[in-house]
Amino acid sequence: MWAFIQKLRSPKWFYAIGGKCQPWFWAAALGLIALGSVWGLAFAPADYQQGNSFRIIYVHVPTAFLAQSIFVSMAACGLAFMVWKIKLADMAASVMAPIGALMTFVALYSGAVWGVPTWGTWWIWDARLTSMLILLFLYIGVIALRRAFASLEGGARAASVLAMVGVINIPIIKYSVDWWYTLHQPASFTITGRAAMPMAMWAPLLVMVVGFYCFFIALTLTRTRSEILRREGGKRWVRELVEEGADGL
Amino acid sequence: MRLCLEARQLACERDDRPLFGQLDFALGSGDIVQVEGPNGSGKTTLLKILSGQLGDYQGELFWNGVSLRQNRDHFLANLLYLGHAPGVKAGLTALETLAWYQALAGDIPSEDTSLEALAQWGLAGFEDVPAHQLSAGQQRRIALARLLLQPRPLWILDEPFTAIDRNGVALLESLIQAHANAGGCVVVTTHHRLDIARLGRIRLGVTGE
Amino acid sequence: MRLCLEARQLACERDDRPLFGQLDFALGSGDIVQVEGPNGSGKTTLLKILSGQLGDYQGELFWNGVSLRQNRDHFLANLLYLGHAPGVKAGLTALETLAWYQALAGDIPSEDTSLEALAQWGLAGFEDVPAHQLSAGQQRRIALARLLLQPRPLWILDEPFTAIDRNGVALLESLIQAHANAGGCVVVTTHHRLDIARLGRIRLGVTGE
Amino acid sequence: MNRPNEPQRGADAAVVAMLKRDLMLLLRQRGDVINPLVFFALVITLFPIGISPEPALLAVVAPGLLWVAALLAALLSLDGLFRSDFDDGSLEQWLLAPQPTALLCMAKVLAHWLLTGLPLALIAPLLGVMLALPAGSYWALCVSLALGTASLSLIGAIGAALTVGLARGGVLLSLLVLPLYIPVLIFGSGAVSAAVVGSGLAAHLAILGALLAVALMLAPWAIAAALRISING
Amino acid sequence: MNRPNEPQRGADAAVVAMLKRDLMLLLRQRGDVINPLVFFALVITLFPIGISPEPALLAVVAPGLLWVAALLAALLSLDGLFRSDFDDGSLEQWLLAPQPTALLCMAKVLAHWLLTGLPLALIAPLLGVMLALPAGSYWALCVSLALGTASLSLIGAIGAALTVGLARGGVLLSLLVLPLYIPVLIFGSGAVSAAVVGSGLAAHLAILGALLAVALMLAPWAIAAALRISING
Ligand code: HEM
Ligand SMILES: Nc1ncnc2c1ncn2[C@@H]1O[C@H](COP(=O)(O)OP(=O)(O)OP(=O)(O)O)[C@@H](O)[C@H]1O
Ligand SMILES: Nc1ncnc2c1ncn2[C@@H]1O[C@H](COP(=O)(O)OP(=O)(O)OP(=O)(O)O)[C@@H](O)[C@H]1O
Ligand SMILES: [Mg+2]
Ligand SMILES: [Mg+2]
Repeated sequence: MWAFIQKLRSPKWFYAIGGKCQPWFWAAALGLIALGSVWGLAFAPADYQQGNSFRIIYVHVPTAFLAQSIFVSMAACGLAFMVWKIKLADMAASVMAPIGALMTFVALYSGAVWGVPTWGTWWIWDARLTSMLILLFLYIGVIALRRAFASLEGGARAASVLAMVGVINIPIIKYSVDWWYTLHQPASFTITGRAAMPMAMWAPLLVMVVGFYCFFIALTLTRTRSEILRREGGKRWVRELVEEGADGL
Repeated sequence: MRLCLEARQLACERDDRPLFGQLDFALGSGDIVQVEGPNGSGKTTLLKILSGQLGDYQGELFWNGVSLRQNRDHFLANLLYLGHAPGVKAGLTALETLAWYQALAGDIPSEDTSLEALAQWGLAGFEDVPAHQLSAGQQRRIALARLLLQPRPLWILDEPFTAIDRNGVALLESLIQAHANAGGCVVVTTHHRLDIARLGRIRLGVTGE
Repeated sequence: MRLCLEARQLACERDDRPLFGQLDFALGSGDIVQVEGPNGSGKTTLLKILSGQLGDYQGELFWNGVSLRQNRDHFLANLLYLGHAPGVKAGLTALETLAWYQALAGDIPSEDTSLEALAQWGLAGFEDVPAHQLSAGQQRRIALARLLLQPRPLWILDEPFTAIDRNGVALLESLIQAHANAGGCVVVTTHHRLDIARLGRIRLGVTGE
Repeated sequence: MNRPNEPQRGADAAVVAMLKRDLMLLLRQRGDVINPLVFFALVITLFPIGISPEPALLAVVAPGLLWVAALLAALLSLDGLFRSDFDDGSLEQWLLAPQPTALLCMAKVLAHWLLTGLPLALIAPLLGVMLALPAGSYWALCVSLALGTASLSLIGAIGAALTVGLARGGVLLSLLVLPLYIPVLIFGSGAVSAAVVGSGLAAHLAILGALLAVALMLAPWAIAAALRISING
Repeated sequence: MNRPNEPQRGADAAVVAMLKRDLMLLLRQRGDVINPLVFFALVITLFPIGISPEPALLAVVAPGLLWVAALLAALLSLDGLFRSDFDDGSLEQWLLAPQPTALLCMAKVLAHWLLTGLPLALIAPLLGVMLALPAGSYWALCVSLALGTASLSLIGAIGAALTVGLARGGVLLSLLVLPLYIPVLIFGSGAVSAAVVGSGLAAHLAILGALLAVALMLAPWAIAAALRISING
């Protein structure tokens, strides 16, 4: 375990390993997403109540899952950065934040679009929607805070602290929002309360979810690697790498 | 046991520009060291590192043989740092400011010694004036009065002569000298030519931009 | 017509404490005047009054024979004032700051002359760095570069040597001298001993509290 | 250099330079532009959470909530308008420039409005949707906010100028400025409510325009005077 | 002076001195204490103007409005919590004091709450009367605000510490802190609504207490860490 953490300290090691893994994740992501989309959009049966609009689920649910997972991984990276001073963790966190914000936004947007045919409105103050909106604000806060610092190091630490504080609050927010919703209004329509989906609808969804996770990992790997090059631009191994690349061409 | 602040292979860069590198020195009882260098050569940066405020440096710092990162509390109990900003609250009077600093250090505030210190710095009659009604130099003198009040062996002073008139400069120089003679240790930056015997020097940015 | 800033029976008190009184002087082309006095004697206050920023004084000020209160626009077009704060925006680069100051003065900003002025002040290579990434002295050097860019006859400088290293001090002294030789007029406060020929002096606070 | 300079003309160049500088500074710290918008959105989120998520109730209070939230967002962003210039000494420099201070103040207020008030007006409809604001009033919301925030910036700048020298001006600023904001709020939210009901919109907008004209005429002088007082303190 | 000092004890004296100093500074500029209250009152006044003066409607939205307004007032007063110490260099001095930083931060937060949160809780009933809040819920309003604002001060101080070194931290602070305020808002306004209906008040207050306990445990460390980061930046 400790040896692994020590290894993580070296961006060079990660750069090499990440380079090896990344094509596999990209391939898996593109393959699964392509498969899931075709399956879900063309072959899965239409919903007996909602017709074809339910197919939004194949974007909505994976992005909604990712939106939450990414925040947790970002906070974990922040912890690793603050406790073990692993610069790499912060580089990963810094590239994850915009991805997470994007996923949150897509989940919100797809949900809102879906709301028009199903609920007849773009937005209601449902518990889950509200906590998702707050998650988006948390993401924006982390990104804005990092940008507001002039120095890289300061921004990194501040963003880590905020991510960690935020992740403690996410369960509290979720719990309190649920409580609030049940108090204020009887649940006339909820997302959770539906009967289990038929297998034919569920299987492509699973494929999509796994595909999106692969996509997230692949994108994080790629962007972290370019972040490494950007931040370590002055280091010898990077310059050697660049020269090698030039030789190779 | 002598007190000792030691730097080994200290190096720092900001925004990819190396400021200084391979600094090795050891400061002990009786040393006075002036950090010299042109504007932007990294004097303030070095002092912030030495006082444990800035963490992103390479190399190691030791306080009495133990790494500074592990020994922070011991180190801080021995340090008096005065930075570019005087640390004087606009809304407080000189006496209140000093009392607060004493309490912060864990000492029992004593009004008599504060009054004495202020008088020595030429602030007799201004003890109960809120600091925002004082001139730039008077505010800095309140901060400098701490040197007389808080017996800490290690002084780190960043341009302490700023805005101080000639009497003040002479007084501060004599205080620094006396502190070193009593076994203390002083690190100071200034563009003044110091009138002090046995002055060590750390030169920064001689090759510089 | 010579330019001329004249004070008659100038007096000022703050919080019922008289700072100075019965000041009479006239400054004209070629004069360099150092305002001297210990901390808190009213140097900054006097400079703010002379530059038309502080209105509560007794006595009269005249610019070319006309009372300053009636002649403010003419006066301001001839004045370059540098105060305790450098007037350099943390978010702007040195070049942008200077361009803004030129536009503000009604001149056409010219990048070449700005670059030259910055180079003379040792900021070559730092022209496009936001000021908050510069050291205290470098920020003040940006402000001082205005002396080379904006041809105003009357300079009022409040402790311009703060945070400036020795080369910078020598440069500034030579600039002040050259300005006076060219027919300008300089009022300056500092605790430095100025290395300048034909220096006039205004002493404040000699009788003290 | 033996002849004194005459007062320069070139006021237009100075005003343009000031506008450019402020826009540049605001855009460079992108946060300064985005933050008021996010604050607006957040405050709008607080209300359903604090009050009740029922769309029917929200629709009734929506025009007022939107206007109050926009007003607060505009107000908070005002605190920094002159403060950063004051802190680093730029303010005393541009007050000493041989240019009409009122014009320079106008340039600063314009920059502020362009990057605060206008964006607020543009995203307000989105938040209107979330508060179940009845369709058909979105246009009125935009226009009334655009006109209204211009007056708010002008009036608020007076307060910002008066408090610039004081530590913790923030809350004091609100105190000075909020009472003056009330007429704008009345006619602004009135315009949106009128659009919901479908009547009298033009009259409200006309009054907002008139308020803006008055503010444009008087505020710059007041701002300039307030700044002089502040640096004298 | 040849023997190095040992780390001092005396942390309690330092904490008391810090508390005393902050209370003194706040009370000396009396504005700092009164301003949040006036802001609270003004915002509460804006709503009837912006929304509708009908008491029936106001009574429904009153618990939410009161809580949102108190929350904003507490938030705005936070910006100055560490900023003035940062600007004049006191902050770097007390971070270098040989005392546990977290404890000193607690003292500052306590002073802030005593002169902001507590007075807000005390005058809230008065404004409740103006919003036609049903009788019988005033007690709940006071207690929930007193408990809630303590959490708000603690959480908000983290944001204030993170933004203290940044120009124009004000609006960024709101952005960071408002999402974290939402649980407190829900249970706070929930408590008042529950008191209006006459049920479940105790549960709400218990949860507010639990939130406060969590904040008390975690926030001081986060604040101290954030301050270290800010002066390093
Ligand atoms: C802006 C509006 C919406 C937002 C923010 C939103 C948010 C979410 C979130 C966060 C999840 C993941 C839940 C989890 O982690 O377990 C989710 C799942 C889901 N959403 Fe939405 N949603 C929205 C609108 C809708 C609409 C209109 C529908 C369709 C009627 C819908 C149907 C679903 C379904 C079927 C799931 C998966 C069920 C589950 O795993 O529990 N959502 N949504
Ligand atoms: N804002 C103020 N309000 C009231 N009194 C003030 C104010 N500023 C300064 N004073 C008083 O005026 C006196 C002169 O202050 P001034 O700043 O002019 O001194 P100075 O000669 O420039 O000193 P230094 O050398 O320290 O810069 C001081 O003794 C101070 O007490
Ligand atoms: N916050 C910062 N971010 C990035 N770079 C900085 C920062 N502060 C200073 N620097 C850079 O570090 C260098 C050294 O700055 P420092 O303040 O240590 O200089 P100094 O020797 O104290 O100069 P002075 O004599 O002007 O006070 C400067 O060249 C500056 O460009
Ligand atoms: Mg320095
Ligand atoms: Mg002075």
